[in-house]
Amino acid sequence: MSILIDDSTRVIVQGITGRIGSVQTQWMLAYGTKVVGGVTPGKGGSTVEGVPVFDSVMEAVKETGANASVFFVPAAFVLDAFLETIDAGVKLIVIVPEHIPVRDVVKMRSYAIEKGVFALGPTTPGILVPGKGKIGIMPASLFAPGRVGIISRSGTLSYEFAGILSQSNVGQSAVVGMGADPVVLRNLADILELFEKDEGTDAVIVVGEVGGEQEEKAAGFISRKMSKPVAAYIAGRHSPQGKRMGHAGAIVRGATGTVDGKQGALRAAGVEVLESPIHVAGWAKKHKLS
Amino acid sequence: MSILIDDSTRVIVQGITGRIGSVQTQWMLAYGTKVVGGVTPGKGGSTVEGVPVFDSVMEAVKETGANASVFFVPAAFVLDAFLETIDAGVKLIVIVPEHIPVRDVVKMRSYAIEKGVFALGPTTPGILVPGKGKIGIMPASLFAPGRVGIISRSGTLSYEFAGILSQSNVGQSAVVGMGADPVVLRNLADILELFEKDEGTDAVIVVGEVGGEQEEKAAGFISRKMSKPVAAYIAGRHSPQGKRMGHAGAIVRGATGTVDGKQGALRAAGVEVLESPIHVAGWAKKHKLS
Amino acid sequence: MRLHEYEALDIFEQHRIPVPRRGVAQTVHEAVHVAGEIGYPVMLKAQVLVGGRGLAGGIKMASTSQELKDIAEDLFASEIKGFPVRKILVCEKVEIAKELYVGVTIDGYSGKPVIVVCTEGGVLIEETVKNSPEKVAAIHIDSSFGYYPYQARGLLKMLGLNQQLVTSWSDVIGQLFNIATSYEALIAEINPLVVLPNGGLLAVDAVLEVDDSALSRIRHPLPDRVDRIENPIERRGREIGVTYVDLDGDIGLISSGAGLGMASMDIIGQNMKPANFLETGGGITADLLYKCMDLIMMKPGLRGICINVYGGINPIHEGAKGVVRYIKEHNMKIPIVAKALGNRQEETWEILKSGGVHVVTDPATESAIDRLYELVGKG
Amino acid sequence: MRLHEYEALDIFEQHRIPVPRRGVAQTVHEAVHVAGEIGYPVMLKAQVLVGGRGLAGGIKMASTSQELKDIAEDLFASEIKGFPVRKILVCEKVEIAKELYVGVTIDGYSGKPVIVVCTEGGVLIEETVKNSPEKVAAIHIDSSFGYYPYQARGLLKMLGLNQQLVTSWSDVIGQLFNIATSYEALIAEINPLVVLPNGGLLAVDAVLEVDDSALSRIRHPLPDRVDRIENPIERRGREIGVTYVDLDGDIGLISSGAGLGMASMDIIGQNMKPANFLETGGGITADLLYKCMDLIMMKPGLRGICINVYGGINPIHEGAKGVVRYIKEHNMKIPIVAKALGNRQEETWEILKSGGVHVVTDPATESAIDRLYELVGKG
Repeated sequence: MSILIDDSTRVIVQGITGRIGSVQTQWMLAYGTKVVGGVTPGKGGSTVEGVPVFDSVMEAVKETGANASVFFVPAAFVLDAFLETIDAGVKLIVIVPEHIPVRDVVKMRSYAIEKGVFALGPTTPGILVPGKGKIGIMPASLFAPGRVGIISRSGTLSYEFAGILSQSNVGQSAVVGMGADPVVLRNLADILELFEKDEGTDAVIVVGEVGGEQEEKAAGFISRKMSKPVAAYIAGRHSPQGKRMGHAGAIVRGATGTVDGKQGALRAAGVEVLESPIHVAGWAKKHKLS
Repeated sequence: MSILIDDSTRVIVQGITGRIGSVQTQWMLAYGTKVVGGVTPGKGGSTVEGVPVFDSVMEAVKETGANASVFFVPAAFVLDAFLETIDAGVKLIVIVPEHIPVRDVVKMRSYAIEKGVFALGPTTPGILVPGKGKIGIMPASLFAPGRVGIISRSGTLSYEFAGILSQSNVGQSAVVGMGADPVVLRNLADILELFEKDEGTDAVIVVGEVGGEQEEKAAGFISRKMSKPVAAYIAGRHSPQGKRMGHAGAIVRGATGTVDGKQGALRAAGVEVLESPIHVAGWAKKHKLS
Repeated sequence: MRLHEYEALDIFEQHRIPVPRRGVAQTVHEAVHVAGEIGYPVMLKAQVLVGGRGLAGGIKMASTSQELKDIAEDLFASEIKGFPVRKILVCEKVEIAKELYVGVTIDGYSGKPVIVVCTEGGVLIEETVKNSPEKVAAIHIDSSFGYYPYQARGLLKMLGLNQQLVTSWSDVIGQLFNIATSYEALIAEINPLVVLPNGGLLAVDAVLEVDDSALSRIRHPLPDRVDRIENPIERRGREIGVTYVDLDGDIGLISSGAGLGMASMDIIGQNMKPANFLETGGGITADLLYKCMDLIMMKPGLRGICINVYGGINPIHEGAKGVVRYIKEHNMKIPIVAKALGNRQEETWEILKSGGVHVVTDPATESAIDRLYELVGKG
Repeated sequence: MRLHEYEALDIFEQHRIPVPRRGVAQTVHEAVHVAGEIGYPVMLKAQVLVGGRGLAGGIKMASTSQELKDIAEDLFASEIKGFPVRKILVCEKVEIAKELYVGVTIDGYSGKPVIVVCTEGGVLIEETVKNSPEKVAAIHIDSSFGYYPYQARGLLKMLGLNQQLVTSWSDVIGQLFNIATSYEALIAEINPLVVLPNGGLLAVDAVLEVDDSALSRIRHPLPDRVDRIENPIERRGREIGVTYVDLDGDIGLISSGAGLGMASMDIIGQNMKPANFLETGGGITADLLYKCMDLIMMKPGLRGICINVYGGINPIHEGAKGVVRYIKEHNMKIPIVAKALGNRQEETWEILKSGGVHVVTDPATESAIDRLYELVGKG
């Protein structure tokens, strides 16, 4: 059992011929991921790491039976390629690039949800299911198979938590980066729901950070729908308060967005709040997770 | 039995305080239509012909229980008011004004169809159900109750056909103007379908004209779905051929749009084609309609 | 409103569609000057607002200045399908490896913008479409979600083109779609879109017709809509806000509604010849119909007039006052038959009769035109 | 990038939002001149890119030129929340019948543009929102179908306003939404939107923050993004493409990933004080980390440095080369601790060690920072 990635997952890499795309293809293949094709318009017919490259997503899907995609596409072209990918029938999309205009993300999110596509990012390290495969950029050495799920707004902090757990002999069922942008393609609660339903997951760690209201909204979901234990860490207590940029955001969000506000909401939902990443080892021990 | 208008139909007039809106409200009331309210932003609280005026469609619907609306709104404001009307829950909308930008109509059509709203126009005289009521501008004196349905692309030609039939003692079950614009909110086949299902209608007359492909597409519908006799007249045989404005339209439409093409398609679908409006009297007699 | 080719090419160029080097000439002298700057051979293209110009002799090549002078003189002295040639576009002559077609329009039936492409453009495009449908592809665009480049790429892929052409052509399609949107175009078209020997693309012709109903909100400079109407009566019709089409016959026609007007023309055409088609629209007033009478009387040699109107949205009793005022002020003698039915019809009839108009109360337009035929005789 | 109030007011005015008469002054002399043209009394508003300016003394009224001189001199000599005042906006003082609030932003959770209105604007807006939710209304806009005026009218109707205010306010909302869209704004806001005694509206303040990721495609002239950064190290950080935030402490921090950086700061904050926050993003090269080292060394008095990076998308072995090159070239002596895990970690460790960096291989950031604490002592 696992979430998002299983034996039927067949991945295409968009932007495969770029510097990052080709290196990451190599890492994904090395980890055992079924990378079946790549897309770079104009480079169709070539290969990268032995993987065939196509001019369009439609062709790649038709020729390879791909059902998942990961993006290493320049930010300015992501929106167009994303819509193309959805129209080609791909059902799982990981958007690694950062600096995508937020109004593009708004359109991407709306289209993906309308079409029933599960997409992560932008600015996400992707998904790693230890021992099974990874779609994205997570460095494999830090992860170990097991039964704890990790969801993180920050890419590198997801590695941090996985690394600490692995060293304590606590493996992970899956590690999911939800993306660090102000608007993401799937919200925290959507991913929690996958872990709640997953028979291979016993407990979940939420790695959040100051700003936005993902954690507050997820707290509502956790108290209503989650039966599994949840721990959370919120980064940013010592961050300088962001320069205030107007009121509209604050008015929409109400009093949310602070570390205290998030911790309070999560505690009220029965979540164990960790004050530092290293405390996750003790939490796992207490819950006899391994 | 009748289509579109029945005893439960409660109409609001948008743009009721304008010159045309107020005169037409008077005519509709005189014909027995339940005009329950009007809308003109900024004129809320006043009355026209004894009908209460509201600032917004939402208020009008809430206060009067209206479920239909007719527009006498300046062309530039029609799109906005149309969306407002749909959001307020109105399910039947008649757009009388002409000269609405076609790209506005495209948006209106898409929104109405998405929301399951039946809308007619733009540039339509509306709907008249003899003896029951009328939504729009049709001059009542030319119509008589009966069992023949009329659908017309041209407003005044619908009056012509109804007048000739009424004089021959052939009454109408309903007369529907589908609108004269290149894009209309409902196509000819949608309205044919209503008449086919209507127990009060024995036969249908389609009044078409040169240009577009409404009649050709309707011919397909008629041959597949219509059991009732259909007659058709296509205006424009002696019209000077329109100045050709590029190929894209012709390519999309193929060989359609000419009087001969339309007549041929309709004949192939079993429709009796009338060469002049006056021939409708003989057709009705032949089919023993009255 | 349809723009001239030279106007549309300027707009396409501003939107980064590659277009030929060119210049517009209003005299033979100017044409020689432009050709000198471009270099021979050049193409001379009559700027007339009518389709099928090429097959009608409106497009010629000139290899020398003498040849150019001869052709330009001929063109300026000629009419193309009835349209006088007032301007000639002088263009560079390009090497053609292949001709493509691309057009953006609104599909009336589905009610959506549509992009149409064909791998074989040129003057015989419609034949190609009929005989080789595999060379044509079209895609409808959702008007709220909008156009994205991947849609054009997918469309061209369907035609089995190589990636270089897919890329460059889809760029042109994107620009053309943007133009169509921001100019509220009914049609934006390039035919042919030429593939040059080096693989580059060039829009060798340009069609752009904007939606008259949207003119007031288009945020780009546009030529005056009325100025370009060649026929003076049609121009005057546009000025007073009615649709007027000039025809060859001698029977004047005023109708409310285009459908009724077309049906009236069809019936007149059975044994007489209509001189014109005047459609009032829904804004009849006494003043408007006075002006309509004045307008059709600009046409010399009318033998009779048919007025065919309904009182639905129009206050026909008001219109009748304008007609009668015109008749009396101008002491008109030619027979006028009117069929005017609907709201306030009796009042209307009385007014018309007071001006000597022959009023027909039968609902069939045939009755009115039969009456007119009796009055004007067989001509 | 947030625009200055005076820049945003110019943009609002171009989009037909009513704004006060005003002028920008860089000197006391200019302020006197502008006020003379406007007429006293005037408002003086410090142009600093920070919120809560009013409560911090950045907005003053002047009734005479002498009073204006005194205030302007004070303002130009002051800092508002740490920001020096380089420009003052001099505005007409208007009569206020009522203060409203309107803002357009992107709601992060629903992922949609949202319009927020409040019938009580002003500096205490957030208190109002908390205590009187009935005065606030918001509407989410479908990004593909777009905004239409009826949506604003419906929103304002919900607040029980009279039709005159509904009409004029919804016009302003429409313009503000258009600005937000065409400037790719994260926030576009008017607070207060003043109702004048005659019922007219006036945007007395203007907030506009554009999406940095969209700057290259915004089709309007915009000020330079880097120029306006006051802190020279932060400005340099922007130039080399990293996020740098200057802080008060003495421990340098380079991290890859904002979350990891914040967590590192939190851990450093337990017993030391961070001097800065430098987040490399996903584009690490040897050259970039060389520049990052140079950047944090611009900060005087650093006692130690923590480098905390992961090799996921970043080639950390390349980064390590840049760090070591910087150390050697500058003969650095202060302790540097690095935690560098992930792809090619062993190679990275070797390189870092060759430069004298203390490499921590434990996965917990605590271990690295504990080590740094041992090395730098309690300060």
